[in-house]
Order: sequence, then structure tokens, then C-alpha cells
Amino acid sequence: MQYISNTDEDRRQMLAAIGVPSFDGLLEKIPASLRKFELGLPAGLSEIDLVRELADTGRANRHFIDYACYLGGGVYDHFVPYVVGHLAMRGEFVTSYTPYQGEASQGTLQSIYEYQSLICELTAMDFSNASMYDGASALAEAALLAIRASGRRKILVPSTVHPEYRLVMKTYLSCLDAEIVEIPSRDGTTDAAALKQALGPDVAAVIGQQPNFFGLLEEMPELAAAAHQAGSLFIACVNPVSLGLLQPPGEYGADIAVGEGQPLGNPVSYGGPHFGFFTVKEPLLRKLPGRIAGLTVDKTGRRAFVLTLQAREQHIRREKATSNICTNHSLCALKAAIYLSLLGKEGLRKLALLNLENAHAAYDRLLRIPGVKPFSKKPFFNEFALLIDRDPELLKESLRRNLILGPLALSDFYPEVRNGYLVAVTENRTPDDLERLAKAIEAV
Amino acid sequence: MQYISNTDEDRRQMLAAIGVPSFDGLLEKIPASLRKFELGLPAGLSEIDLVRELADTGRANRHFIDYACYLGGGVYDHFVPYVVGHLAMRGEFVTSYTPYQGEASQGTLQSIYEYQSLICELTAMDFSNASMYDGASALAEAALLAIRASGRRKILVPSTVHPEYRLVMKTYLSCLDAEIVEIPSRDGTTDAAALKQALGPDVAAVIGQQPNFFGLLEEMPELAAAAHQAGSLFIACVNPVSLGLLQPPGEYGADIAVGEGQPLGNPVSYGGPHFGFFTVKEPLLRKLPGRIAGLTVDKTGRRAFVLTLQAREQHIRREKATSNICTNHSLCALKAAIYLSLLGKEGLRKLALLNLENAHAAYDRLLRIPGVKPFSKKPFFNEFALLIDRDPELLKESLRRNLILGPLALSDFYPEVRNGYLVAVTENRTPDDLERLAKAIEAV
Amino acid sequence: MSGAELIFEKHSQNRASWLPELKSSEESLMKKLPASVLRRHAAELPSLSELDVVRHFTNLSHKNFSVDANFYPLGSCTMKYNPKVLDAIASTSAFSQIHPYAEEADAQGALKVLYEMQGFLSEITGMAEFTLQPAAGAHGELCGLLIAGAYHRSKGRKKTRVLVPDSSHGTNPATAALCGYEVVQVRTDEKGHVDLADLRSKLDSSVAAFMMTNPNTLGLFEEDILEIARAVHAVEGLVYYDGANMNALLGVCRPGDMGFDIVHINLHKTFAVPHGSGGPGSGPVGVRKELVPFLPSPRIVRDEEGYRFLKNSPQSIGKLRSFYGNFGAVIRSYAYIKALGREGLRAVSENAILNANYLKARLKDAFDVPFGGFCMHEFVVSAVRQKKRGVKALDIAKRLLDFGVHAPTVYFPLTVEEAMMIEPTETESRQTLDRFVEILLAIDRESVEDPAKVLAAPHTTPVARIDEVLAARQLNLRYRKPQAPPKPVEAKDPAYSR
Amino acid sequence: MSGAELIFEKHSQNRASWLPELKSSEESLMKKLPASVLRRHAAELPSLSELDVVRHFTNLSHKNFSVDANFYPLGSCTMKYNPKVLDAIASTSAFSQIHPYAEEADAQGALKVLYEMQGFLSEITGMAEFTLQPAAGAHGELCGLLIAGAYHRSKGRKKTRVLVPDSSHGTNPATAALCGYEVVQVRTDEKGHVDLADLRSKLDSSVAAFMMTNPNTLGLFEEDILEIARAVHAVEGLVYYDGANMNALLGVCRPGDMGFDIVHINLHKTFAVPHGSGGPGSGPVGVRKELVPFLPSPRIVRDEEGYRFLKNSPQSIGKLRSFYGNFGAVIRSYAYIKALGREGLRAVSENAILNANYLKARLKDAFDVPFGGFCMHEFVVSAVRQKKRGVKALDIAKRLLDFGVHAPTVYFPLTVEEAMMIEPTETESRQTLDRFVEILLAIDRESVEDPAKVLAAPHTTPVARIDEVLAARQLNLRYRKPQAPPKPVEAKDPAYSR
Ligand SMILES: Cc1ncc(COP(=O)(O)O)c(C=O)c1O
Ligand SMILES: Cc1ncc(COP(=O)(O)O)c(C=O)c1O
Repeated sequence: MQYISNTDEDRRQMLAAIGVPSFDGLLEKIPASLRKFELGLPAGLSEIDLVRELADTGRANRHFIDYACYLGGGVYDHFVPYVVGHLAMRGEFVTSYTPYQGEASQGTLQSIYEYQSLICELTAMDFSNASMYDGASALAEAALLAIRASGRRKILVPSTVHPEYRLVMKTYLSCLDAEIVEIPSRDGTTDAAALKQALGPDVAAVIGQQPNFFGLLEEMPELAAAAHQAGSLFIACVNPVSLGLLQPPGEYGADIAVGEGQPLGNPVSYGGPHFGFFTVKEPLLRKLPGRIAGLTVDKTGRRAFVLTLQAREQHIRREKATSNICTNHSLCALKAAIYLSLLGKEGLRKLALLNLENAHAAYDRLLRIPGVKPFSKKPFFNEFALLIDRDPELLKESLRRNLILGPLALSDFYPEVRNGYLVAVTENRTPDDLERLAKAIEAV
Repeated sequence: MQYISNTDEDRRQMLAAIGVPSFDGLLEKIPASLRKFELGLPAGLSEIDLVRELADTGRANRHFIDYACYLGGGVYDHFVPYVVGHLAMRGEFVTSYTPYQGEASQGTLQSIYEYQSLICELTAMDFSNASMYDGASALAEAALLAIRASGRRKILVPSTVHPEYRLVMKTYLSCLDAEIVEIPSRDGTTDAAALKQALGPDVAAVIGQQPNFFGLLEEMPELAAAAHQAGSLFIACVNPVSLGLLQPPGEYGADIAVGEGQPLGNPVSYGGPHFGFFTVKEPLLRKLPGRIAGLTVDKTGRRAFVLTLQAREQHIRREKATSNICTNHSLCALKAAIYLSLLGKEGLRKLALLNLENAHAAYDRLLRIPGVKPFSKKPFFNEFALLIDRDPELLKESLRRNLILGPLALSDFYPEVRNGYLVAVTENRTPDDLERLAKAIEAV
Repeated sequence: MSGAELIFEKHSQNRASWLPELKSSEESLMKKLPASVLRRHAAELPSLSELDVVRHFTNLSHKNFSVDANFYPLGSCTMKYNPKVLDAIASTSAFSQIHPYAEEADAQGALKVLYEMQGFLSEITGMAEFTLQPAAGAHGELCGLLIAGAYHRSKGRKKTRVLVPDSSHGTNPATAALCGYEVVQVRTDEKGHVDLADLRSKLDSSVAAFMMTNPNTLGLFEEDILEIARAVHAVEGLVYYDGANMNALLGVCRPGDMGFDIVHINLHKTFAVPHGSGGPGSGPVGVRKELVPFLPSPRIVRDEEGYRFLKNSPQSIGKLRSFYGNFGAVIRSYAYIKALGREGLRAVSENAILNANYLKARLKDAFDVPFGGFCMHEFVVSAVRQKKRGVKALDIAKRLLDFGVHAPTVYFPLTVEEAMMIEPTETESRQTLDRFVEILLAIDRESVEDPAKVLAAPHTTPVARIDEVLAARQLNLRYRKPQAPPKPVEAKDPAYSR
Repeated sequence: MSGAELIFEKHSQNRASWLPELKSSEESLMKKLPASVLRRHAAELPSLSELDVVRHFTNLSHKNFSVDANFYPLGSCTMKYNPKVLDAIASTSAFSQIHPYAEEADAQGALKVLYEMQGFLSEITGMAEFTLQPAAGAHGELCGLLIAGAYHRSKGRKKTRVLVPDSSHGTNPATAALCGYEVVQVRTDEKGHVDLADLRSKLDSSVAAFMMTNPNTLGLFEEDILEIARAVHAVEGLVYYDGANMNALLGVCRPGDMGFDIVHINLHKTFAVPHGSGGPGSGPVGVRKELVPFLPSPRIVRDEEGYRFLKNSPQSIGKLRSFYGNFGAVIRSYAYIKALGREGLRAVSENAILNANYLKARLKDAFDVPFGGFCMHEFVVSAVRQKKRGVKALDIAKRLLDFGVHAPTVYFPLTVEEAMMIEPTETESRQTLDRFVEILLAIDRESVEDPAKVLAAPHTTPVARIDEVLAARQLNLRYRKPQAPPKPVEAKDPAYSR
């Protein structure tokens, strides 16, 4: 399969126009020693064969159409209305570049402006950028921003924050003279007392995640207040769907709010691509990483959109940029904008309520199983942890047999938690599959 | 699920603007007796539930991804390149009306003009309309045209023409003073001698199908010559994919050429929607049924496209129209235009060769099975008939077990043919699934 | 590079990249076929790379108005929003990759859809049974009149005439003629209804059927429908319901209850099959009990073992097309009915009626309204007043395009001078309707203040007004090889090209 | 009705029609949450029907240039045709509806894709091993420099500086700074290559890495690459290959053979991941053998039981993001490489190089070519000559839009005055290139005959030139509730509105 448009005759004529006898003439500058190799790759495939072969490969994956997914831990099997993909996958969005040429990119630019506005409404924050790679890297960039903005070097992170997010932050901060201090938890949420003790004049920021990795609700206002009291910034990492019911970070004093955008209209796709959203309060605007679209006018006075505040960015400021990010996750953010537009004010709340309802129905049902206990009795949104006193391998097998994916073994992340499982329950789960899940556990 | 855009508040205000106290006021003209009923339908479903329920319904269908399809008989499991649907399903094509307002429909109009041109190239005929419902109704309309154009009343149809097409023609002609005369076959193709005998001054047209229902190749030039000799028209019904190798109807003197367009980029979809193509030689142009797009200019002299020759059509001529057809199968024809554009001159021939190759490989392989005999030894393109000396019910079961759909039992159409099966083999068939088919027969 | 070239005027390397290579040599393959049947000259299809095909048709798509991009109040066409999820459902492998000749046992899902859909439509229309075989409205009419003919013949009646209202859709007389009937038109009275007296004067035992719609073509409900039906039945005629435009009746009232004997429905209007620039649609036909034996073959029935075909109906009119209808269209409507449910269907009609009446009320001062009173899902206004200022309905239609609104149906029905037939549908919002009113009022003002601007419209479409006369005079209906010289480079708007 | 409104300025009945009804009452549900965590004011999302959302974003899409509709010779961006079938493959349930925390046994298909893809990229670049974790080019650079840092630390070296050419992409210095290095620029010599003398003068043991591209930003092959690598290695520095633009090298030559130690690739350029108006992409990183232990965690390996994660690499730099990279992007590239195969990949680069040299040859008379000789997949011309006539590179860029062609990259690299960086890619046809040349020559003539027309361009885009200064001065970065008064009705082209 090739996608070359020139014919052989074209090629001959073009070489003649260039004035070289053969193609190799164009490569004269490449040392001969570099050109002596054979690509050790298979021959190409026709579209028929390609589609067939990848369908075969795909059969070795267990997917959400055949299996009910109770896995979460940062990305969730939410329903994506068909319209989202239908619109976002239009060629005009998919095959255009970053909108540097404003006049040729008003569609993208307006949709970014609308995305920024929607995210600001959702989070009650002042400003949003056009997107980051994912929730974890957004949180890491937030920590970088806090360190840069405050001139301080410590970041306090509760152990209840998603373990992978903490690892990513560690990687991002590894070249800096920075320190990440882990704050312990009590009964599944941040130990506020320990946090307060750890605070001090060298703390750039405190991080809080809502809901936290265990699905439990943190006392975000308390954490924020403690941070502010110490002159530190407060960074909130939030699940966007939960904001249909939960207090938005802008209201409890977050200076920076970030999160994983996948739940907003993006398929799980084995973990990517999704996007991270990144918002700040006004004072931090000029330190925002990444792209921002603004509203202005054209020379005839018509409303027009354009990338702005570019003096923060690498292509203008090079080594003085606020971040090295260039390509972001625009198409994923577009999906989120379409999804939020479809969801609307009323739908957002309903979606959150459906998640709450299903998750609590599952919680209640599973706790009726002998040997199943709650990990914590604190309130949760759409995900919760259980202790399941069963042989892990037998449990896995039983779940698979019952066409269930998950729940997630906590010991993968917190080795000290034995027999702990994280159960995620979205609007996509049904009473039928919950019953299957329960039966699968009971059968072990 | 509802798709109403008005809010309750909108509705209240609109009723007030109209000046009625309640919606029922707008229905005052409808006799009360007619308004007293309850729709006995279930309550609506959300998109989540709808998608899930229809996926469940779909599980009761055996489809070509899981089963290798050797069924043909007029519609074929050809590969449809993904680009075809991607382009044809763009909202601008899918959600626009028949292009009556030319200035607002240049996209559709140009694509129809291109479709017409492509079909003319393929068939070597002079003119094509914008499409008919399907091959069978196109053939019926061709017979109507011939009767109208010639003032004669008989249509000669070989028994080798698709039985359903003959039934449809019978229905269409049932109100006319017309007669359909069946011409017998010899060894699977039209008995030319019998045809010549049946010809006479009352014969409006002779029909020939290439390849015929048994997949066999007819001597079309001979049939056409015989028809013309008797002053009758010759109507060819052809498989468009075969025209990559076979002589086009325009070259053997067909006055009208029609066919089923499904093989050109349309999914099989349980038999519809597809489209019929309909072409004529110049003298019959003004008798063409249905829509035609023409090239002209706009008032500034730019190239423009428009529906033309509308004086043939029902919306202008009412009871004097050449056909009652109105909505045709435009989107299916668009798929064909895209498909043919992708296929190109070289691809068309290659596609036909691949079909020929696969079909003959299957023929050779299956004939090696004891008890399997050819129905005829005449040449064929991508479909052929076999006599398989096996218990039909056991054979069916074995095929299903081996994930094979088909072949088609001929006795459904020709009760006199015992143990006959029609095997269709497209470019989509592989050596693997052929082996499965052979094993399934051998196992009985 | 604006995509104005024909596909035949583009050249690049053709790839047909989905096709695998041949396993044998061409020569050995060609031996399978006798020389006499072979093509001598290759078909002159264009040669294009996949990119060039994608770019070509993407650019063509940009030259269309569509419901997805524009308000499209085209009367008699019901250009409503058709939920996109229906397209997705129809194109899943389980529904699009199945063969009509599969064993019944291998297609129980498809048969279930067809069977249940027959029942849904019977319930919605109040008819006894439905066939889903017809491919479109006109095809449904053919089916219906063939049933009528077969029925009358079975009773030994000789019927030669079909009556239609003077405002009827062209397919009604065309179909009647196709079936060999003499077509007789019935007048519309001053209130916009079937003129009962005229109808009575034309009714006699030769009348096979009276084909009508209700609401009628003017968007008005025929109040006398029960009497009309009685009168036609009195001469042993059948009352045929052209239900192409049924958007006002869902859960509101039923043709079966009105006395109709035969009904066709356009799924591509009322039941969310998108119009696709001219099809495919689907035109199911329903009949009352006595006519059931005449339905096309096969019918789809259910028994203990599941869903299956019923092929032996001796009185059936036969087959109207191959296989069982436009399954890919039917399944969209099936899913649509399931999604909306009974309340949702009623809401469709309520809002279609409300939107139409709202527009009619808001436009009645600026435009002539030939027939007052409440309308159903659509209505007709007349531009006679504007015509006196030199601006015809056609000019208004073209001018609307400059505002991003598709034109209403103009000059139909033929019985109303300067007719503009407006059907907003239920899926449009009040905000859109208000904007449409503003635009029409603005154009009305332009007809006073700047008629030249209206007459020269459209100004913003890919082409200006099209020379239809030239199109019909110098027929150019297909590309032929050596053609016009290559076009000069041109900016999108020629005013700015070199 | 041209879609110019913001989504917040539209109002209709919101439906969120995919959501089923709640089974319990809201009150009972709200009891599950303490009041202290609750939202007090609903988020002010817009309220819109599905139709209005569809129409809004369809109209927005019409305001973009794109590869699907336009020639898009944007230098350094490789805006080639990305086969649509890859989108289809990536969105099948088997690949898009799978969870990253599924058991390895439940995701063998996905792991196979990742594993084989690592191998493909190693083979294509001549590196020992690849990670697919980075989400984009800049993310890959971060990954690469972290690996370099970890490696140097493991050797006990203290490295403080990173060298980059003066023409380098902004992400190179930005990433180096992010990693705490001092950034030092190396000059370009008069032939457009890395100035070897300048490089040597800046090399010492403090140099962690020299980041470069080859072909360089000017589209020229760095002939001295082997010597450059030796010189850097001589001070125990690493040579970092920014492979964002690798479209000229497939099957032609390999960074690994040139002496590069670390490589990142932009799958969203060379390997057919569509750019998506700004991502998502994927920026895999490959390293030579000695650096493998430092790759991010987890790596994907294969053993007798199948494909699995390798999590315990003590020297690993850790995780760069959650999970394993942009799987949905990687699978597109994987399928692309499978589809093209070895010959197809080589054909990509041959035609990319041919197309660029053809354009360069045809444009060299009308435009200044700062660096002669053959180029690789792209080249830079300068509009200094046109600028003397008052027409700058920016004006030419804007004027091109009127002809339906996207502008080249302008004013980059910063080292060339009035730079226009042109990358035609391999998927464009000679016909398209010829037309592009004609258009550029026409604009060049306009710069003499009618410069005002060029300066006022674009004339045919949805907006005219944009006031960027105002945008930066009066920041308006989001919608806020009570806003501008409703806009008057306006035809699409304001010249024709009332
Ligand atoms: C009232 C009426 N009857 C019949 C038809 C014919 O339907 P079709 O175009 O599907 O054949 C139409 C629509 O075109 C119509 O509006
Ligand atoms: C040469 C070069 N390096 C690095 C990058 C950065 O890649 P990304 O935008 O994916 O972060 C780009 C493209 O933007 C580039 O062209």
C-alpha cells in the first residue's frame, strides 16, 4: 500500500526539470557509508490484508463491548455519544495544523476559545490553556509552575494522590533543585494534621486530588486554607465529571487546577491519547504553559480568534519559555468541548448523579457478599475501594469467566494494602453486569 | 430520547405569540373522534440503552466479519475502502435534499455529473441518469421504456436472468397490455435459437444478463444482433465489476444498459439500500426515467451544474412523466462515484482479475471434492454453480460450523435443479476460508 | 485549488490500495475467458491518488447546503435533524455486513427488526399490516395502486380512473398513469381544502382510488376527511393516503382511523432517514385488513421458531424490487422509533405543528397568507406582494442563501401564485426560527429599499444564478475525453483573482 | 446563521440524550455526599440541542484549511495525507475500548502492537531500543535529555550545558532549559550547515549533549555528521537527534548509523498520525545500547508467555506520563508501517525529496534561495526581493489562502530573512505542485503589478487579517456571561449584508 501521487512519468519529468539523471543524484551529500543498509521490515500490505490482520490482532484484546469494565484509576468507561466522534473526526479538524495562520484556522481557534471557556465554567477558575498531554503531566507542569512562581522548592503531595501522577511529577522535577514531600493518609484521605506540620516557608505548593486515588472525597477547602496560610499555592487535581456535583476548585481557593480530561468524551484507548486540562487564577495567567486562544477582531472589525500570549511559548522565547510544550492534545480537547456542549448545564449534573447512583448501588450490593469489606467508610463519588477476602488468582479467573474487567488490585500501587480493590462505576454499568460482578466474587 | 430544540419556556411564549392558550388549540380542526387513541408503543430509550439493545439484536445476525461469505446472487461481499464511507457520510452529502436549488447544491450536482460520466465510461453507453432504486427495478423501468419507445408489447427474457428481476418486471408490467416471454436456456445460457424463434414484430425488447444468474457468460453480441434484426431494442443487465474485463454493453449494441450498483462501494446491508444504474444510447435520451445533472454556466460565466431535462419528470409533467420516480438512491450513487474514482482505470481491471482468479481457484478446489460436479462447463466470471451431492440440511450445518455463509441453493429459484449451489467469490475471499469451505463440504 | 476541476481533470498515480496483488499471471488468468467476451478498450476512469480523491470530494461537500450546517425549511421535505447515532447503528457489521440470501436462522436479528418495524408502523398509522419493500415514496405509491388494482380485480370490478387533488404531489398522478389509470384532478376550495362538491361530481364506479394527503399540500388538515372517505367508499373506491409528510400526525391522529385503506410513508422524511442529497429512502405501505393478502411478497412473520419469510401468498402483487426493501434505511427508522417511544413521537408532531404555526403567525404581516387558520407541520405563504415590487419568490429564495438559510420550496403547490412552502420541523429551536423571521423581514425590506441586491442574489454561494436554459439547450450530461483547455489559476473569489 | 455565534450564545433545549433516567430520587442520592463538598452554583455550560451542537461544529469546521481540502506545504510540519483507514482501525472497539489497567493477558493485542512498534522504529532509525511513552516531540526531547542526564550521572560526569544550532526548533532550547542546562547556540555556516569550527570551539567536558536535526532546519543534509558525532563523543557528550522531521530518511539512511545516541521521532509527522489541529501526537524515543537501562518505565517485552510489562528497571528515569503513551496514535503508525512495508517507506522519502527539489528548482528564479544545492524533504526560500517591492513573506502567505493553498511556514528559521519554508510531502502530485508554482509566480507578478491586492489579502477567508496586537493587549481568553449585545442579522459576506 502506498500513497504516493506521482506517476513514474511524473518522476522522470521532474528529475529532468531538476536536472539530475536519477533519483540517487539528489542524495549526493549523504556519505555513501550511511546509505548501505537494507530495512529489515516486512513487505507492505493491501488495505484488505491490513484490516484483516489488525482485526486478528485486536481479537487478543478484551474490550468493553464484550466485557463490563469496572476498572478506573484515572480513566473511565464513560459513554461517548456518537456525535462527538462524528464531529471531531471531520477532516477539517483532524488534518489541520496548530492554528498559527489565524485566517485559515478560525474553526480550530474558536473551538479552542470555547473549550477554554467551558473548562473555566466547569472548574470555576479564571483561565484555561488549550490543553496538556494528560492529567499526570499537567499536574507535573503545575508543580513546575508553582516552583517557578513562588521561588520555593518543596511540593507537598498526599499519598492519596494517584501514584502514577506522583511518579510523573518526580520525573519532571528530577533536574530541578526541588523536593517532593509525601503526606500520609488517615483512613484513606489526607492527614490534614500531618500536612500542616509539613508546611513551611520553603513550600511552593500543596497538592490535593478530588476524588483521590481511592475514590474518596478529600476536605479540599481545609487543605487549600492550610496551604495559603503558609504562603504556599494550592494545586487541585480534579475529576471533571465529579464537578457536576462537587465543589469546583475555583471555589475552594485553588490557585491552579488541573485534571485528566479523558472522561469528557474521549475513549479510554488503552490509556491514550487523552488530555490534561490546566487552569489558573488570574495572577498566574502569564505563567501558564502551552497555547491560549483569544478573541479579537479582524481589520474590518469582525470577531476573530487568534493564538495569543505567545511570548510565553518556546517558539518565541526558546529557553525562556514557561514550558517546552508545543503540540498539545487539541483534538482530544475538541472532543471535550463537543461533549460538554452536548451535556449542557443540566446534563452535567445528571451525569454526575448517575455515576453516584450506580457506584453506590454497586457498593451496597458488593458489601452484601460475605468477606467483602469497605476499605474506608468515607464518602465517595463514582469509585470506591473494597477489601475482598478471596484468593486473587481465583478471583481474576472468575471475573474473566463472567465477562468482567477489573476491579483494580490496589496492591499494584500500595503493596501494603492486601486484598484491596478499586471499583469504578460509571453511567455505562447496568444492574445486569453488577449482578455478574457480584456473582463472580461470590463464586470464588 | 428526544431531539426537540424548544424549551418549555419557548413553547409557552410561542403559543402566546400565536394566540392560543394551549397546544390543543392548534388541533381544533381535527375531529375529536380521531384524537382519542393511545399509541401502543413502548417508552423511549436513552442513547446508551438504544445502542446496547441494538447491539444485542445484532448478535442474532451472522455477518461477514465472523463468517466468510460465499453468497452472491446479485449482491456481493466486495471490500469497501474506508475512504468511501468516510467521504460519502459527510453531513453535507447526507443531510441535504435533492439538488433543486442549484446554487446551494453544487457539491451534489457535480458529483452526480461525475457519477453519470463514470457510469458512461464503464458501460460505454452514451448517457446515464442519476440512479434508480436497484438493479431489478432499473431493469423493469428499462422494459417500460422499451415498450413506450417501440410501441410494441412483448419483452423476451431468458430464464437465465435473475429470477427476482424477472418477478419485479412482471409486477411493474402487470398493469400494461404487455407480455413477458421466457426464453429457455441450454446448458446454463440463453438458447439463442429459441430466442430467434420467439422474435417478431411485436417484440419491444430482448433482455440479456451478463454474467447471468448462474454466473455464466452469455453471447451478448449474438443476442443483441438477433434483437436488432427483428427491430427490437436490446437491454443489457450487467455486473459493473465484470466490466473491468468483459465487453461493455455499449460495444455490443445495447440500447439500454442497466445493472445493480451495489458492488461499487456499497455494503450488502441485507439487500438494501443499493442503487440501479440506468444508461441509454443517444436516441433514447429524452425517455430516460429519473434525474439527470448537466453542466452549464452561472451568470458570471463560471462552470456550474444543474438538474436538467426536467420536463421528463413527475414534478413537472405529472401524469405525462417518463417514470414516477422522484427520490432515487443518490447517496449510494455517490459512494459508487467515490469508489470508481479510487479504483481508477488500472484498479478496475485489477479488481476484475482478482475476482476471476479467486473464483477459478475456488472452482478448481471444490471440484476436487468427490461428488461435486460443475453445473455447466461454460466460462464464468466471479460466480459459478456446482452440483453438490450431499444432504442439504447436513451441508448447511457443516457450513455454519465452519463459519461459512452460503453457497446459495439453486432450488430456491429453480426447483428443477437438485443439489445445485451458486458460489460467489470476490477479492475478499482468502485461501484460508476457501479451505474452510472445502472442508465443510468434505465433512458431510 | 478550490476543487472546481472535474475528477477527470485531475491526474495522479492511481493506487486502488486496498487490492492485494494477483497470485497468478494475467496471461494465465485471461485464458479463463474466451476472447469474444472481452473488453477491448479499458474504461477511461480517472487515475487519482487517494489524497486527490479525498480532497476532491471534501471540496465538493463544501459546496452543499445541508441540515448539519444550515436551517433548511424546505416545505414538503421534512428536513429535520436525524440523530447521528442511527447512522452508526446502521453501519455496524451486524447490520451492514449481512446477506439477504442468508438462511433465516442466520439473520434473526435483521428479521426481528423488519418484523417489529411492520408492527410499529401499523400502530402509528392505524393500519392492519405493513410491507417495508418499497424503496421510496413513489415506489410505495406504485405498490399501493397495484394493491388497489389487484383488490378491485379480485372483486370483479372494472376501475379506470384515479382522482387526485389539484395540489397533489407529482408522483401521485405519475404513479396513477404508470398503473394505467386515467388521472382526474379534484379542485381545492377557497379554504384550501378538497372541494367536496367537485369530488362528489367526479366520483363514480370507475374510480379505483382517491389519492390524497392529510394534512394536505397546503399544510392544512382536511376537516371533512371522514365524509370524504365515506363518499369514496360509497362508489367502491379506495382512499389512498400519501403519507410522505406524516410529521404532524404522530400520536395525534391516524390515517387508519380516518378511513384510509392504503397508506404509504416516507421513512426519509418523518422517520429520520437522512435525505442523502436525493435518497436512498424507504416507502413502506400499510393496508387495512381486507387488503393484506395483496401485499408484496415476501412478508415477514413470526412463529414459535422465530422470524421468517412468508412467500406463498397467492393474491400478492408480487415483488417490487429485489430482496426485502432498504434494510439500511428501515433500521434507522426502527431505532428512531425505539429511541423516541410513544411520548417522543407525539412530541415530534406537537413541536412540528407549534413551530410551523409560530412562523406563520410571525410572517403573516409581511407576506400574503393565502389560507388562514392554524396549519399543521407546514404552511404556504405567497410573495405576490413582493412580486409587485419586482422581487419574486425565486429571488427571495436565492437571497436567503446569502444568510446561510436554505430556501423554502417555491412555486409548489402549483395552485398558489408565488408560493413559498415553509416547513421548519420540530428539531429547530425558537432562536433559529426568530432569526429566520428577522432575515425574511430584512429581505422584505430590501425588496423595497434595494431590490437589485435581491435580484442579483445569491452573492455568497460557490456559483451565482445558474443558466438553466443553456443547460437544457446545449446538453452536457457527461464528461468526454478531450475537453476544455486547462483553466487559469483562480482565487476562490474570482473578483480577487488575477 | 453562519455559525459565527459562540456556543454560549446559542440557546435551545439541552437533552444529553444518551443519559438514562435516574432510578432513585435526587434527594436520596444527595444524602450520599456531605454538604461541605457540594457544588453551590451549577456550572454555566451552554444549553443546546443535539442539532444545534452539530450545526455549530460543522460550521466551525468549514472555517479551517486542512490537508483534506487544501494543499498545505507548511514547512517542518509534514502535512501529508494520512490514510483514513488508520483512523478506522484505531477506533475499533478492540483498540479504543480497552483499559490500560487490564491484566496483561487481557490486552495481548495491544501489547503486541506496542512491542512490535518498538522494533519497527529501532529498525528504521538504527537504534537499539525505543520507548513509546512520550506524548509529543517536545515530550520526547524531555525524555531524551533526562536519559542523557541519568546516563552522565551514572558515569559520575558533571554536565551543565546543551548545544543547539541557531536554526533549531524552539523546543530544543526550551527542553534543555527545563532540564536545568545552560543553552549554547552553534552558528550556521554560509552553506547552511552546522559551523564545525564554532561547534568545536564550544565543545568541552561540560557539554551534556548536542541536539540537532539532520536534515537540518533548512532542509539540508549535514554532510559532516560523522565528524560532528565524533567531536561530541570526544568530550563525552551525547549527540541527540531531533527526528521530528524524518520524512526524508526512511530507508535512505539512519540516525543510528550517523552516530546519534538518542533519537526522538514525531509519529504525527512522518508516521501518519494526523495533526488534529494541534495534537495528539506521539514522540517515541530511541537510544543506543548503552542507554537502554535508562528508558522510561514500564518497557514492553516479550517472553514465552506473551507480551508483558517490565517495570523494575532501577536506572530508569521513571514515568513521563500515566500509562504507556498515546496508544491511539501509536497504532495508526504501526498500521501505517505495516501497510507501506520496506519499499513503501523508502518510496515515501524518495518522493518527499523529489517533490521538494522539484519545487525548489521551479521557484529558484522568482524567489531568493539562500542556500543552493539539493535539499531533502523541504527547503527555505526568502522573499527579500518581494519585500523590496513592499510585499513581505507574511503577505505572500496570506495571499496564498485566496488560492485555496495553506501558507508555508514563514519567518522560521529565524536565521533567514523573510523565510518561507516549504514542505510539499510525498503524497502531493506533480499536478498540485505545478499549480502551486503557478500561483506563487502569479503572486510574485502581483507584487509588481498590484501589491495592494497582496497586502490586503486574504480576501476570501472567513475573517480578514487579524488584529493580534489587540488580542494581546485586551486579553479576552474566555466567554463570560453577560456579553456583547446580540449581533444583527448578517449575510455570510458582510459586503452583501444590509
Ligand atoms: C407528498 C409527497 N408525496 C410523494 C413524494 C414522493 O416520495 P419519494 O420522493 O420518496 O418518491 C413526496 C416527496 O418527494 C412528497 O412530498
Ligand atoms: C524540528 C522539530 N522539533 C521538535 C518539534 C516539537 O514536536 P511537538 O510539537 O510534537 O512537541 C517540532 C514540531 O513541532 C519540530 O518541527
